[in-house]
Amino acid sequence: MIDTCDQIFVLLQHWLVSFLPAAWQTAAGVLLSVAAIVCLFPALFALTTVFERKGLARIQNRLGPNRVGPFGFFQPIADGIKSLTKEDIVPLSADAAVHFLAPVLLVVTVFMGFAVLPMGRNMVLVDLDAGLLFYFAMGASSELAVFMAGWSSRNKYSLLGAMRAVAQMISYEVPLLLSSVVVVMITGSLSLTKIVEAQNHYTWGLPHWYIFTPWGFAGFLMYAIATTAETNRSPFDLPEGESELVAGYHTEYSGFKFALFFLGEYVAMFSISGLGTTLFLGGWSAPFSFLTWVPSWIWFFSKLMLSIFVFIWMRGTLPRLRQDQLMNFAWKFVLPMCLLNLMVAGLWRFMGDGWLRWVVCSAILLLAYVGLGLGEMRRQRLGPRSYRYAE
Amino acid sequence: MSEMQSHSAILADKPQGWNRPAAIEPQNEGELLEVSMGPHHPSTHGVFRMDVALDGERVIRLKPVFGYLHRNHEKLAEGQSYLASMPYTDRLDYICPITNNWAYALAVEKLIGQEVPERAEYLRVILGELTRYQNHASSIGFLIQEMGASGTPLMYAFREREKILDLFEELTGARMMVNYMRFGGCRVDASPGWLDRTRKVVAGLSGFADEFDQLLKSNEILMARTQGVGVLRPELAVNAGVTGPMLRASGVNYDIRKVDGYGIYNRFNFRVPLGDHGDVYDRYMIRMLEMRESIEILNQALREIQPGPVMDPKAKIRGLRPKPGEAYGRIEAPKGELGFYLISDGGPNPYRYRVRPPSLINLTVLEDMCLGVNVADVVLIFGSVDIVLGEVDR
Amino acid sequence: MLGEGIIKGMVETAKNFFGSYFSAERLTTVEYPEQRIAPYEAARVFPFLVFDSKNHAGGTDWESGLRCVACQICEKECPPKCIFIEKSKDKKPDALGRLQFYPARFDIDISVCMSCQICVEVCPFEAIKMDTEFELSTEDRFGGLLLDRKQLAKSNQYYHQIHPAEATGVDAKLAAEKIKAHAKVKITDEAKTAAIAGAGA
Amino acid sequence: MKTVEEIKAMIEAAVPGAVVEIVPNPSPSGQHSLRLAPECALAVAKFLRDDAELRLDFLSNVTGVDWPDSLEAVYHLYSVEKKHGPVVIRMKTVNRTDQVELPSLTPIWRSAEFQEREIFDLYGIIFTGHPDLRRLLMWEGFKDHPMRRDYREPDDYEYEPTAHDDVLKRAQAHQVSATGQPIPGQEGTEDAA
Repeated sequence: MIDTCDQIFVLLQHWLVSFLPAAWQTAAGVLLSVAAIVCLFPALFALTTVFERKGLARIQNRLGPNRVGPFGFFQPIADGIKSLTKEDIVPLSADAAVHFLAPVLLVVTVFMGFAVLPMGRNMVLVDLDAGLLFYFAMGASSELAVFMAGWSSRNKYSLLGAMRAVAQMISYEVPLLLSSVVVVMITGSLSLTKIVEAQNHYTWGLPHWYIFTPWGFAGFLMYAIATTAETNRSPFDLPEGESELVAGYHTEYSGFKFALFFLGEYVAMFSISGLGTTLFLGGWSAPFSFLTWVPSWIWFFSKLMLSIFVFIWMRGTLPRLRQDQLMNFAWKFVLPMCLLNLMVAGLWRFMGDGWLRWVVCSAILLLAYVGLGLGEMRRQRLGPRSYRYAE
Repeated sequence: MSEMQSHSAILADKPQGWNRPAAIEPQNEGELLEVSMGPHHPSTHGVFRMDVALDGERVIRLKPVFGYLHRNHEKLAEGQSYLASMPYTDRLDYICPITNNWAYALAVEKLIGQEVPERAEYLRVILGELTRYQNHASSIGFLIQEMGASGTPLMYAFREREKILDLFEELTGARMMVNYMRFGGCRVDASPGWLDRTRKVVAGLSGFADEFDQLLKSNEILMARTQGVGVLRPELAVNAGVTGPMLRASGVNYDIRKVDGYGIYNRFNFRVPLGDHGDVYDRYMIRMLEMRESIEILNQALREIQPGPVMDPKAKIRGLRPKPGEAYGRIEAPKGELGFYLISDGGPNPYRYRVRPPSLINLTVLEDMCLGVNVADVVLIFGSVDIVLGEVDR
Repeated sequence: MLGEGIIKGMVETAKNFFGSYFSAERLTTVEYPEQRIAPYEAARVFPFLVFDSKNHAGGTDWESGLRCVACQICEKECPPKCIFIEKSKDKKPDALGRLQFYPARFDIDISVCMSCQICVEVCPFEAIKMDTEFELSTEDRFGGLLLDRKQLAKSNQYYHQIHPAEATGVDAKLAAEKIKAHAKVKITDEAKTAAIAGAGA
Repeated sequence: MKTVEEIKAMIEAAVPGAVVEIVPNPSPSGQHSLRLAPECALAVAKFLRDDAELRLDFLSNVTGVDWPDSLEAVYHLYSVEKKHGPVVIRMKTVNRTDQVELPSLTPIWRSAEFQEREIFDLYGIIFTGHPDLRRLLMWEGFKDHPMRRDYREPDDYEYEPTAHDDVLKRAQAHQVSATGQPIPGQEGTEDAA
């Protein structure tokens, strides 16, 4: 019974496909999975927009959307209808073809990433041996879409936003990769299924997730920072920083194209959170050994939503950085930390079991964090101040 | 004070044009990117426009353009009686109408030599300091909003402002357009119940300031964004007529509440916080600290207020005809020195009615502060000036 | 330093997030059309003209009960000049029985009115007061927001309803004036009758 | 704080050839002012700012005034360092039509920059020596100076239903000349009733 629940989607797919001739079954199976992903994530996106708006509202002591449907949960339907019926404006001087292609390209590349994500036990569309590589290749091409959007709009704000976006995304691509490499080093595989399998063990009922190791924790933090930048979320939402650039690279988009950008951004957030879950949070594995009876896909999606919640929480709290600070942060803080983390991961590998490697690895990382952080703050002369008073 | 004296000494032998913005050379080849920020830009606080020339994202030239909200307030006032201008002053700086009322009432009282009863002075101080508190809170909120914090501090500030506006509404009948002060007092008296409710609100204000500090004060991103950004030197600040928290953030000890001691401010015990760097962070912190000083003043005023009349019975409301002459009255409004200059020719309408708008004059140094910075900092520096377009354009 | 400021901020927002579910202090929103707050007594929106129905047999006869005597002070003092008054040619007895002019036309353009209450302050006859009704939006920008004297006339009872304390004070003041006026009228009446009697004799 | 007479004496001692006249202010405020001859104004202003005793380093307010025979600029000076003030100085143009130049005090006090631009815009005083004398509030290409007392409002303002008397007549005339149509709802029917 537990197994059936766990594998319900896999079984369902097999059952549906079994109606077809054997020669078509593989193709049909893939199509079915694709259809599932293409339906599921936009639905999740719709749900997330409500949650985000309500969550942000609560953080800000407001009520949030509560007019459409019960508790406002039909709000995305209204929003969807609105964006579908709105006029699609293309600026006169814009490059119409590129202007049209940009949102399409964004959405396509973003969805491609899901192909290699294991969303549950045996639930992966294509179990590539180099899944991680494929994922990053796809993720990197979304930058092209953003730049196409900004360039083709022929708007100064769009152009500035696009340039910011490209600079930012390329810069953070490096720490993103480097922070993931530690996982590959330890696991010895680029296959995401194997990475999850490697974490799916328990000692005293506690899981062997990589986040619970010094290098994994540091790697996860770096990964989280890099993903926030990569998905243009606050506090790294400079490409669309509305206070200075109106709406950044999608200033000139309206109607459904704008909705596509919005969709692409959120789906990218899901997919990159899913990857983070897979790499550091044990993918679909349960947090305690006695909870392994809960279907694996539930764990995957709960972890996904939890990271989305953290994204929303950060958005509700933090102001954004400036472009040069963002770059400085990437190259002078995150990148050195990632490189150090690579060495620490190697050290961890060769020090063998025992408490010593915990102490040594944690100490190195902590010292480097404090040293780099304080050094950077001091270099930029930042810090709390005291004030004098005149009577 | 040592800093001030030194700056005055420097001032005497400054070269010609030292107080003009220094020209910036572009670092890159090719054309500059000319951007017209505003008048419908999300962070220009209304209809303000800046003609910006960018070299990459660096600001090479910045020219403010005004007048999109110009309604010739001064001309309107010259065409109607002294009393009829009072409600229009609400609409200058619509975040703090009370202080606008006060400045105008003060100028007319100077012009006609009118005395104000003590209770009215206390009420003016109470309302004025509440106004200062809510103005500073929401201006910090707007500043952080421009830094991209999705409005969270702004909503907290507005939550608190709501309580203060409720008090205003209960007393004056309107939340923002209060039209409360008259020449020689205040329009209506505050009931004991109102004072009790005010005491209750004031008791909660410092908790809110703590919350704000907790949320923002030590935030690394905020520090990185604001420290060292938009530095205003004290000698330029004084020379350019910058007033209010912005001047004090540059380290100049000049608070009209202390200097003029208008109303009954010299009865209260409060301090004037001063910044040492003159950057955006200092402006933000000075506002925070002034909010705490406002709470001090409020506590004292609410303790000491005595019953009595709120209007001088001899004061004339309608048909005021001051003797020919002129008067300049100024107060420390939350945004800076708000002054009214009135010339009377003996008629029922002022011959000349001039508003000295702190928002406009504080913007004089906008270009100086913005040249050479990143375009993202322009909105930040602009936000830290704390302006209201209703007052800039009048 | 080193991220604890960020964590502090995150804790603060989390506090507010959960606090908004439990504390009315934090969640101050009033969901307007369903929930309403009673207006404060001092609240002011747009002016209306008070009529005394008590003094007239009809009770709903707003026209003869209007306290306004078309003196046009409010028209002159109104800062945005949104009041337009036409004085009547003839005179009618007012609440005190004295013959007075009345407004043949009294228009307030509430699209121009800025709710400043100056007309109320300058009125020597307590004839114009501030309403608390604020849901006045119409589809007709020109006609719908130009209120004539029929739309503006509200009874003294209504005034008592919306501003009880203020209205009581006004009533007391008017009553005092009335007594004074009656005394005067009596004197003049006596003088008149005496004069008539004298003439008759 | 020194009286205007003392300040006048100080100026005359320090700036040779300075023409200073005291303008008494009969109102209870007692803020008497000094009228400077435009030729010497810049030198006097520099003296007022830099003099060790006066140190009027803060120019608070600049006002334009339209008198029947001339235009005037009034400057309110304070001292941030000595915390005294105001000292009011004023300058008059020769007439209101063609000789409307005054020296700009912006080189001395930067705070005059926008205020003098505003006066140039609204009154038409030309401040010679101003670094950037453009209109401030009205748009470029606008003719006339709206704060002058003889300024006549254009008729093409937004129509308001309560317009009456000559304002209504002008609005109606403008509406007819511009569109050929009378103003809706104000064709005179209501007036008749």
